[in-house]
Amino acid sequence: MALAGPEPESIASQPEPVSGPSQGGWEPTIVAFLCNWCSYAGADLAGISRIQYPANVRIIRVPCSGRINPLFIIKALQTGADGVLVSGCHPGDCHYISGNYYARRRFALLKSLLEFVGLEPGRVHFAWVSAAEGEKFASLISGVVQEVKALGPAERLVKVS
Amino acid sequence: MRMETVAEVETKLRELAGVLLAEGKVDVVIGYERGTLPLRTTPCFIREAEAAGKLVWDATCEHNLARYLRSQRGRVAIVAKGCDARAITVLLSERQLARDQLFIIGVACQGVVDRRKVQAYLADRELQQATLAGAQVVFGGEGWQESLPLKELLWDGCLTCRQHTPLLYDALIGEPLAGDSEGALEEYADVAALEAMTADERWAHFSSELSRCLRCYACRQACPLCYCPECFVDQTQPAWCGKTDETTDLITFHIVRALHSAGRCADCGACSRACPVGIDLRSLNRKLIKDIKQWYGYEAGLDPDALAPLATFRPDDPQEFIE
Amino acid sequence: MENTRLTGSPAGIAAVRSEKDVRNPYRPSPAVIRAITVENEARDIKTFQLAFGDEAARQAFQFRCGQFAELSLWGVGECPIGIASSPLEKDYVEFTVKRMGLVTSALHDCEVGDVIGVRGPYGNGFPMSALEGGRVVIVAGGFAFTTLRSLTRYILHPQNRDRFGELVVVYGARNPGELIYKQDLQEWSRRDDISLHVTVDGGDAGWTGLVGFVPDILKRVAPSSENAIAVVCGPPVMIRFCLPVLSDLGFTPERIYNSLEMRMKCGIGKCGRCNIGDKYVCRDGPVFSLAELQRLPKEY
Amino acid sequence: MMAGTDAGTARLISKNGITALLEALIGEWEVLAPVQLREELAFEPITHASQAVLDFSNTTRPSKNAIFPPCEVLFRYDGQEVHEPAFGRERVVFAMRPCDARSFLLLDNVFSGPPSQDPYYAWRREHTYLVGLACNHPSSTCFCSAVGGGPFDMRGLDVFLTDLGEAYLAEPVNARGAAFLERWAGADSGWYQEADPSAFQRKQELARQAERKLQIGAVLANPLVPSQTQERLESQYEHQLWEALGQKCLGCGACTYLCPTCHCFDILDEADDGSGRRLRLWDCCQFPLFTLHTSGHNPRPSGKERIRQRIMHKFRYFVANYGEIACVGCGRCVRSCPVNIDLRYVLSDLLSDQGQAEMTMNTGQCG
Repeated sequence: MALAGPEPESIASQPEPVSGPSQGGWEPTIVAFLCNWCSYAGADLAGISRIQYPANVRIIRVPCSGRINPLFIIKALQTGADGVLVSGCHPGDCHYISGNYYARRRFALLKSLLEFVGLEPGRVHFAWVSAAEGEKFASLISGVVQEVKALGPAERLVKVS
Repeated sequence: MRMETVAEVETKLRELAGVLLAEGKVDVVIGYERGTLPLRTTPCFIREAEAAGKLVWDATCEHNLARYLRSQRGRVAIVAKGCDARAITVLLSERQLARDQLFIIGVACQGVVDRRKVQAYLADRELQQATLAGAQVVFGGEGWQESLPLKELLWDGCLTCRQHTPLLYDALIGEPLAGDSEGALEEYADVAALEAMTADERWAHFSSELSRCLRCYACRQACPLCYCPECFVDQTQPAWCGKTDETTDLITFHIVRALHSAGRCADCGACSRACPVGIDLRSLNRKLIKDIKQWYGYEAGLDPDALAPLATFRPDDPQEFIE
Repeated sequence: MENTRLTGSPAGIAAVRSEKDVRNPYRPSPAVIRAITVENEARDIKTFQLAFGDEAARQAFQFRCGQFAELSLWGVGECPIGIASSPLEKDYVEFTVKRMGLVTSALHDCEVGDVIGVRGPYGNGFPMSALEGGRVVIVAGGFAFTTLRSLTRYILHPQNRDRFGELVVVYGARNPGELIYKQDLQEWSRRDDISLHVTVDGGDAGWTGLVGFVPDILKRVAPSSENAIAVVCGPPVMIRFCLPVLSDLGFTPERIYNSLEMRMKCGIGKCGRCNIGDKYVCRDGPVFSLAELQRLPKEY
Repeated sequence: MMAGTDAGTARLISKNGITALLEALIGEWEVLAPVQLREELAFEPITHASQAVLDFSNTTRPSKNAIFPPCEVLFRYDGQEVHEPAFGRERVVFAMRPCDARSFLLLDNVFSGPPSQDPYYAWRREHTYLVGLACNHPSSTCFCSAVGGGPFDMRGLDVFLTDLGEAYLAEPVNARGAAFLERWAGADSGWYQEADPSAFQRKQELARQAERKLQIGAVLANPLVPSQTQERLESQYEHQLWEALGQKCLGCGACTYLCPTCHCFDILDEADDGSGRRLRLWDCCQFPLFTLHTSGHNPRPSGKERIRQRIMHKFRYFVANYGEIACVGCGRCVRSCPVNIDLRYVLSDLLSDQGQAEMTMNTGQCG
């Protein structure tokens, strides 16, 4: 599955998810855009502290949640991501002061419009995870994977070429 | 006080245009002239005072002429309805136009005719001639003639319009008209109706509606706010949006087109009226307009100095959706 | 079964082929990259030497100097490139490509041994019969020397040389590093049956040759227009300044030829985008005489 | 008007006979008929006869789409393994208008002409039967008779139906049409009726009415002669009208994507990892990207050159290349232009003898 944007650097060596044919065995693929200063560090902390979380997530590191262009998220959904997570610093903690504030409005409108058009709620997730919240990051990922798994493979907005 | 007839408004418009051109105040007046089909007008660019007589004004002046402003050189006068003036305000706040090069001829507007409503009413009968007489539309074809109240054929957006009188103008033609009061018609009833549907129903609705899109980009070309030198649709490195007529590509195009007008769209309806296959494109834009008004208390094109909603923020912006 | 919504109803080409054995003009023939030569210091111009996968394709690809082909990379697209090798070099075909857009960049990332697609040859090519028997003046600029190199090599080939009169080549580039086909240039400079003038807009320390813009050098070389034809290819600004020089030397518009650049897709005169007036550059061109161009609208 | 065609015997088919015929056809072939698709009428495959709308002026999209679709797969590939799309079924485009039929004859020049034949177009053209329906009531924006066509013009069709009121007169136009009628409306079909001479008189009467209707208020009074139109336009290249139209035209593709004779296309690839497809998609000369060179130079940089190209192509360049005007007068571009640029008035301005000075009101350029 070729993704737009830079090659995802995986933190811990992540096993290749087994995309089993049957619904039970099927594992969703989640694309996560993590802001470098908080959420990526939070994910790193989860890895270092050996906190287990599902391996379905493909992490793309970005300088700030404000860097995320809605086209990235739509492109991810097009190229077969079953779920997309965007996570940045809590408001007030942004390394660039206001990146996440701008992003918050952009994501609010994007999520609202995507779900208005009919994308199942639960496909696209937004979160704030600080560098110290390794625990929260792991539970966030498990929650997202579970929710997306319940929705089944992505069909809407998927580009079949 | 007797309501000013549309014809009187038209004569005043012609006089003003003639004066502006004769006194060399502007180089061109962008307005409407009679079209070649019933109930149609066509944009016109008048450069000589004597030709000002071509200008017309009535409920068929449906185009948003602000679309032509960015390509004009020199001093320009433009005939602007309430919604057009809001689009001009957005262009000004985005530094696309020089205010001093612009003479805005505001016109009090009771709303424009929706040609699709006329077509639906006529069913398969062919409209051969039509005239607007006061609050009535008189139309006829081969061996038949009927008239209908204009209100029943108005563009939906005009039924809930609160800027019948433009907020921004250098001269106003016609008495100011009160905007429709807040309660006249629950302003976002159409959006609420779609929101009430389930995700599957909405996906089915938008898939079938947008799958008819020809990709002719009339919606993009008719919109005064769509002026990117290279549209995201035309980019190939990376190719953000496929070029086929598959539903995924069509929905992707219209989602991103709507996103790019978030906080800027004045809901003038020019995109939907330009669509040759009559797709209801406004619902995507109106959903964003409703959200932005609800969450950020902002409406586009009312205040040229206000920052666009996506160009600013408040620490207490709503964030229930964030985990 | 094909997704009918997408294609209306899918075209059964397999059937057509068997019925009328209609060769699909859109289908590229596979060709392997045998060699890649970097032509300039900026390393954004490379010559690809291709050998066709199967013999039939190689036989079918009979071309004339001045023709072009569509180079195809599955998953990326196609682009029209002039054929740089001479028609007499039978076992390979050469294309010189500058890294500019989507397909050319992908091509530049290819290595020797990769397989790409070639479709063609297309276009009318140079008017060989008109060139024969007289003086040939070749004026080239920048990297638009590809098809003219094919012509020069073809004329210099022992089998052809005596069928042509004096051969004058004026070729220039912005600086010595940008001169392409350096090997050819050296070979030709050692021959006495070609009057070669290589110039650069701006020389550098190691440069001993001519310095000056191509139009000025052309004026200085002043090839006689008597029973001569000029073929000019290069950036529009160079052509604009060369034409008056040529006409001052007595070259009439009928005897000045130009190979045009145009955006193309199909290469076979159907997709409608490469027209100048009623002429399609891919089918009726890309080589036009100045007289023809003067009769066409100025839309190129 | 000929009484019966020499291709075979005409026949009458009753109104419910047509429904029965359609039901039979649907069983084996893909039947494309005018279908109400939300806001528009378009040719779509039908699953039963009731979906077909047979009383209409014209569809929004031309029947060209059935033979030259907006998007088609040229090749699919997986690594270096390439294959062409699979086989399709026999098809019939039912109840198409004579103007759409003529567009196929014009498109044949491009797709079947030299230097090479387009196999995708050729297959569909060969495996698609064209059943036309006479235009008893041409609309006021139609001008087919001004560009060499007519509301009862049978050229380009296989079978020609005329709605006589209580039944359809079905005339085979060529051998293929005769075979089609024998097979699907044969003597034993149960909906075959003898076509008596009064049926042909009724048809001629309807034809005269339709032609008269086209003449009333026609903008282009006398039909355009291709060679004269081409020659006239050769001197109109710098006409000031282009400046005015280029300024008003939005530069969208509504007119081209609804035009039965527009044939420009783009070829591009879509791939995911090593596999993907090469597509042919419609393209539009009104878009800047159409002629944009990779170097950034654009031979047609603004709306003026592009709208001039569209009209010069159809009424001058196509005539120079193929001897015919590439317009069938269906009026779709007139009806669909968002800013009401009316081709009929543009043509009458360009071709009128007053030359450049006179400007009628439609063009917007004044003085």
